[in-house]
Amino acid sequence: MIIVPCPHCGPRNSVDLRNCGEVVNRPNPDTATLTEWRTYLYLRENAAGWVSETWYCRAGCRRYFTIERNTVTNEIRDQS
Amino acid sequence: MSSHRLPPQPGEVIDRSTVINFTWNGQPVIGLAGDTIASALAAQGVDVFSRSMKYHRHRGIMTADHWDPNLSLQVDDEPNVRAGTRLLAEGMQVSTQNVWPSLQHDVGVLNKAVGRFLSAGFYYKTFMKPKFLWDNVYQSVLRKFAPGGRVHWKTSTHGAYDKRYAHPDVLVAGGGPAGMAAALGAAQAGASVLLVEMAPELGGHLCWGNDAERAALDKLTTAVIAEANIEVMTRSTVTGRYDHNWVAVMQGDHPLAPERLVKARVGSLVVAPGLIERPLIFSGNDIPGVMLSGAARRLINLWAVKPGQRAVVLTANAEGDAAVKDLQAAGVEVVEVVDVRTGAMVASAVGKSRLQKVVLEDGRTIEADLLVTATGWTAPTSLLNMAGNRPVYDPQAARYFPENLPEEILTSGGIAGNGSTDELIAHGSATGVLAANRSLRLRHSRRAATARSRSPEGPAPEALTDTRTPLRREAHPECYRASTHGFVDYAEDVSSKDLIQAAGEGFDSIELMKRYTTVTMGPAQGKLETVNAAAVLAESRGMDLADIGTTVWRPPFAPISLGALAGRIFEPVRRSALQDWHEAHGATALLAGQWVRPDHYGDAVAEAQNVRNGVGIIDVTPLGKIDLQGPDVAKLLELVYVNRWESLKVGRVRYGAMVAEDGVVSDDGVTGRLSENHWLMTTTSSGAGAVWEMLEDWLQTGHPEWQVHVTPVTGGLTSINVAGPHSRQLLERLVSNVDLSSDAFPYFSVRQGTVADVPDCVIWRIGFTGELSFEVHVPSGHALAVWEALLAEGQDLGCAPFGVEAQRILRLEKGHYIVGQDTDGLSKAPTAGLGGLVKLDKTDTIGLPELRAAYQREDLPILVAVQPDDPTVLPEEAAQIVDGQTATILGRVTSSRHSPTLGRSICLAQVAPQLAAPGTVITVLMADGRRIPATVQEHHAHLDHQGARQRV
Amino acid sequence: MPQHAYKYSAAKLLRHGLTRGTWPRMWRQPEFKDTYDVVIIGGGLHGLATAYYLATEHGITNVAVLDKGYLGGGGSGRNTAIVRSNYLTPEGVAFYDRSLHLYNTMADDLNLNVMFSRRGHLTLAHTDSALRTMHWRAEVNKLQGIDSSVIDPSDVKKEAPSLDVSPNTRYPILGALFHPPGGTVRHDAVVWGYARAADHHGVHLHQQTEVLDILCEGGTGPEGKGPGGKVTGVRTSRGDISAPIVVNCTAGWASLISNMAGVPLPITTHPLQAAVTEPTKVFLPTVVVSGSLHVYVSQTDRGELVFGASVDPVGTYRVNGTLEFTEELAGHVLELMPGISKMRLMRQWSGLCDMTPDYSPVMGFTPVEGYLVDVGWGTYGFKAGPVSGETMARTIATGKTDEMIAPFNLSRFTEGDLVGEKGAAAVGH
Amino acid sequence: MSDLLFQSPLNKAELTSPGGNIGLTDESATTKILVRGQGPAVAYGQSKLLPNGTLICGSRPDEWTFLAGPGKSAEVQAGIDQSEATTIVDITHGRAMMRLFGPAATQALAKVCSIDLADDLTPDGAVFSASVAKVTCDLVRSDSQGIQAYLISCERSFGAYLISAVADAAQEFGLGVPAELSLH
Repeated sequence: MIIVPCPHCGPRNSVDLRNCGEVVNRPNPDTATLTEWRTYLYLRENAAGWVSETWYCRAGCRRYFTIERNTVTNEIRDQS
Repeated sequence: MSSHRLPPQPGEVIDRSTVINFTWNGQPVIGLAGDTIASALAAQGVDVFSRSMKYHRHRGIMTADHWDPNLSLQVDDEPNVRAGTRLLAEGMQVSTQNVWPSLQHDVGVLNKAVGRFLSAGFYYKTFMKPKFLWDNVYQSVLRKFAPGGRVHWKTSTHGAYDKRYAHPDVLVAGGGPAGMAAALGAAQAGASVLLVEMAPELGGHLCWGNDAERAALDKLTTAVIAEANIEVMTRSTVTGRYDHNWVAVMQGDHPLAPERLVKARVGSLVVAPGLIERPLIFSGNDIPGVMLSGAARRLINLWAVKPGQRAVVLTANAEGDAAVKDLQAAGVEVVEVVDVRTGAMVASAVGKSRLQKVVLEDGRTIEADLLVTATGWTAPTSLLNMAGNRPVYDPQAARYFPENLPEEILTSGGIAGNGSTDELIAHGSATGVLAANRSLRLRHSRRAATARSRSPEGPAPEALTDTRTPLRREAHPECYRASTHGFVDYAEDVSSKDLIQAAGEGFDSIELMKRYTTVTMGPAQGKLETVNAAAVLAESRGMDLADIGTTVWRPPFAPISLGALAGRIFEPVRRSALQDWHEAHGATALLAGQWVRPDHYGDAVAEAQNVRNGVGIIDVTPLGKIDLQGPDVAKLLELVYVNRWESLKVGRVRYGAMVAEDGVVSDDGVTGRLSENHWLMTTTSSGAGAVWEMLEDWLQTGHPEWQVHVTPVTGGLTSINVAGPHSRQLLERLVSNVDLSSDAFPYFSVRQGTVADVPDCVIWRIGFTGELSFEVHVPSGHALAVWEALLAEGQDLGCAPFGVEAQRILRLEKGHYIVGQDTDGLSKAPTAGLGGLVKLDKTDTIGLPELRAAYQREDLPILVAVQPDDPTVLPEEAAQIVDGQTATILGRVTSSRHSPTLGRSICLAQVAPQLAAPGTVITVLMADGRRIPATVQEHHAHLDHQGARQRV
Repeated sequence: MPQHAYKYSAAKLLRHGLTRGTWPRMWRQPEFKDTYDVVIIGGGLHGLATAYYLATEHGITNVAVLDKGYLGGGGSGRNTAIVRSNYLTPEGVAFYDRSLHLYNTMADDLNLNVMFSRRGHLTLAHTDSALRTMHWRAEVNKLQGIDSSVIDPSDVKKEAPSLDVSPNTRYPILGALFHPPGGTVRHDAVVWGYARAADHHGVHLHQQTEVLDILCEGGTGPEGKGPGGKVTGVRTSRGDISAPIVVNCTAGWASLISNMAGVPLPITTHPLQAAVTEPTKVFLPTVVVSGSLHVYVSQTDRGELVFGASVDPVGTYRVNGTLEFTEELAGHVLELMPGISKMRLMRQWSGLCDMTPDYSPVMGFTPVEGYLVDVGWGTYGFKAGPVSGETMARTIATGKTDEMIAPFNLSRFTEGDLVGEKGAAAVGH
Repeated sequence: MSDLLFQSPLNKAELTSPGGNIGLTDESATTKILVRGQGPAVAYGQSKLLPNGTLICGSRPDEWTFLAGPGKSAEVQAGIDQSEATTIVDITHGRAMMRLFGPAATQALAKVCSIDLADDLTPDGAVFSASVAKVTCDLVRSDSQGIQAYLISCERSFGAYLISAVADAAQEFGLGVPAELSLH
């Protein structure tokens, strides 16, 4: 079980958090084309290496935050 | 059986005053307290402990420790017990596993006769024709030869095990001299330490050493016990090291649980497991009486067992030399010392159930019943492998060494190099100090970052540099194979010849070779075999061993029981404040997600009829309830629901449906406005948690400028639906400060009031059942009082509880769909019939582009009400709707019940759009194969589609 | 089987045993050429099967299969070797049924015993809604002629006596979908069988050959990659290869390879973990799956229980495995079979799965001409290996998307027509 | 309201061990007031005991929980400084609460909670949330006269399960657990 550095709680065991996947930008829903929207919905970089991703501190402070994790080594660094 | 027990030995661990009775293959035998199963049997003269997997060869003691491939025995109802380490206990029934009908007369030995045909991977090359023989005969024959013991699956110890978490600054894996010294060094430097040793006692090889070594051990043991900062676990194994130094320990010495899994977040991990002695490959290297020097020395020194009468010792190192002395002291006649360092070598061993003679490379043949080999070491680098480290082979020392370890892992003892006892202790101690320094620095930074902690006083300790004097790499001859071929993997019956054949067939990388020959795939997982296998591969390819690589050692380091991994049975369930009452009044429990609910109280149909004709009450507490407060709640609702919310007046309620960003229907419920800035949202039971998290996500990351506070209140408000024509009459008797009349409290309204003297209740006029109904949300600490008051006051009105099944009947009569049952993972808004609700002119709502796209499509399935033309036929839920007599699927029945009110079967179904028009006759394929006609209805509601009953 | 092929048989085994002769190599170590008609990236089951069918069914033999490691070192050798065809959608059922048929005759077709064991497959239902989904699957299956039905707890007990079917457990077994044709296959043997047969038909198998880039021209992206362009070859750790057709069969690494062609995929990579116990005498005759408990289990002929689970929730390229997986697995499997509490877990491992949003693969042509994908196989790639090879080969050879794989085209994600296998997966409690 | 019986999800359980090594009592009737937005000067993770016995817990960033004796909801709410940005929710009925105390309390909790409970990381007064036996809980280390104690609260409906799970963990240290609270 990896340690996720919650910016509010401090280091936490990942069992207390939920991984929400790589950060994606949501297009303006009123003006986005379907292609743009579905790119947002489905296509992912899925990089092997450093990835910006969102976590939710489910059993802790209940805050969403972003960190960078290396998907090959599981190393984590703060984005701040 | 004669006794092979020696007179008292100075370091023996047995208690000669305590005799233990047990049975061996049904025969009563005795051992002593402190004996392992294997040592007790060896003391009784047992030579043959098992038969090998494929060729059913006789097998005896090889290593006398956990990794001994020949000592897996059945003990009572437990298969594959390691007799080399399991302590003997009174009454144990011990037996061999891989024999039939008996250890002496095993018919599997026939395989030996045909052994030359059973080469590596032979089964891939035959049994293909005729096919029916493979399907029916060959396969079952192969299965008969499965090794291993018998599972007594009618008895269980599930739940008897235990777990705990630990957070030691330093965890030391291995309690030999280096490990003990590391623990002491770390503890004295201020670290909390967990010291884990696999054997019953601390000390490692000092336990079976000479007087000086035992004296050093006594000193170390005294110091370790005296150190308050060290927790010691013996008979325990570090089974795995996972990312971020998350370490699993299987604790075997706990007084209560048979095994306990300790999950430790470790600052610094010190790996000091010593070395595993490696067998030599030669013909006959598996005959009982051929054993490794460590086995012979432990048998003599720990358990006072004489391992043989006439011995040949093959030695390439000091351990072998020490074995010669131990054997001589124990009265074993050492007839020949074959010293590899002088160029001598054993060629082969001869014997069947016991060694008879040893053939040397110089051509001599020597009669002996014991051949002790000391030909090298395997570094147990599993924990390092798990940390991503690949140890490097050093041909001078003939073993692998760790290199370039990450900061949080250190090594000491044999895995790091050789040394005298004093040198090992010095290295261990310095390693402990370094480990403590690193972990205390880490602890300092963690403390500083942790919200709940006491802020650290002062700066973190200065980082120490690694100034340890490295342990020597003692030169050792590279001996892997003699001139003959022999077994590489004893448990799998794989020989060096098999490996060479496999390499020749193209399986010439270590991973492919492993998969093809199954070498290293047995219970020791390569602890004895990996290096020899790599050496044979290197030999066959003419390569250096250093270039071959080894297979990656995966967790667990030693096998761990499923019971221990499972631990206690923690399966959370949720109960409403009324669930005790339901169970006391005959309710049949229904498990719905985590909730326990009343399915019915005996007769669901009668319960439903009572609602239609009188009044019933149901506990609907699992309904998700979310308190929303703040000036911007309406904006949030506009975003998360497909419909409009800004205009909802105080005291009114609206139905809302949610879709996800891909347009698929995700949840629904009613939400009421209690005051200008205070709203109460309801969700499906299973969706409550996800909706809450989704709301938080939007508020925190999407619209941090909105002022809304979200509080889930599901369990705090016990929800009681009072339904039926008499519901108003009943509630009027109990509600003191709310006017319940239709004019004052119209359908789809919400009020706060006092019910049965309980203040702060929320009363909703809504209905899932299609009847006049009120849903009362009661602060849960007072819920039982309200529930009982309803029943008492409603006695004359026939008020009775109803369960989930009755509610299912009632809602289906009314045509209310259930998200997740009548919709599925692809159902978009048009399928659910949300057309009138969805507002596509918003500038933002979740899934907006997909909602707009969905309403452009004409091919989406549509949810419709369906009635079989024969009212007595009840389609199964999930029955398929087909195109006439063909196999083409045009939809499916999603809900189906017999309606007591209408006296006929009623359904909801998803159908292809061309079948959705009212009056369309569709074909439903029943589970029994009948195809029955059914007619699509005009409205979802089978009953009262105008809602007259609920609007009175 | 061509002339030069060496055929295995019981007689050969006997002769080798008597003469102690050596067996020939299963596949050659071919020369590394700079031009092939088709380059297949990924020497796992899908890549090898595609090569085999290209050679045997379509006579396209100037084919290279490239693998950065050894053959079958990815998911092909790490899965739990279960095969079945009782899927939820008609297109899924037809596809996997063909695959099951190919498995059934594979030993003979490939002249290698892949040990197909048709032992029956039970999918347990612990809730009303799960039971409803089982009925749904059974009805769809029956319409497609698949042997599949819902059976009650007493019949479940007959198929797998070690299951606890008593009603008062936390996860009571209310019934099961029973699929007699399902079973297990020796996964490595399937890889070797296809590799050996493809090699015999002239395909070049290049191990330890890593693809560093896909070479394109004419595309809208940088270096001529991306939509509108076409493939010209690949750059590898052993040199460039020019080829008009490049096929991506790299499972967990599919995104990384596809990004080289400028074709992003709707894929995230997640580890799927598995574990095996020490062997015991065989007591579990069928494959048992519980969706709600995220566990599946079968017992090998050697007596080991092989366990699998659902993919890890956190995406990663790391295959270390987690302790939590073994804890949850053990807890759940003991809820089903409390009597095996003393069995010991011997080894855990994981493989990388290329998960798609609709639990269905991505197959066929892409916006880059000559660049095809056979990816997105998630946790079910092994079952589909043979039919994927057959249909991909047909698609490559004819230049037309094979009808069977049409629903799995990449374009469905831009057109919003996802495949319905997710329907079952997403049905609530 | 005071004459209304408060029905606890934990049935007023009061479990002890013979040697006083560990104890577990029902505290569900405790008044629990959730304050959001703007609140007192108590940092997240910390707590403050007021002279009147009310314990203010910094439960989350911008979120506080006031804990006071049973039936004190109105009193506590009256004492809270409110601004327009403040939200107050009485969660007394929504949370089950128990107190685990005694010299072995930390050891017992460490069997079911993965948080590091060492004195420097989780000192007296520490406020945190974490999974306890697979249920998300709010915890306060609230020692009494130098004896370790933890207030553990969870969603009310999980209460009956949670007290069984915590009692089960404490059994090893001598806690007497009646049959109706046994985990298995």
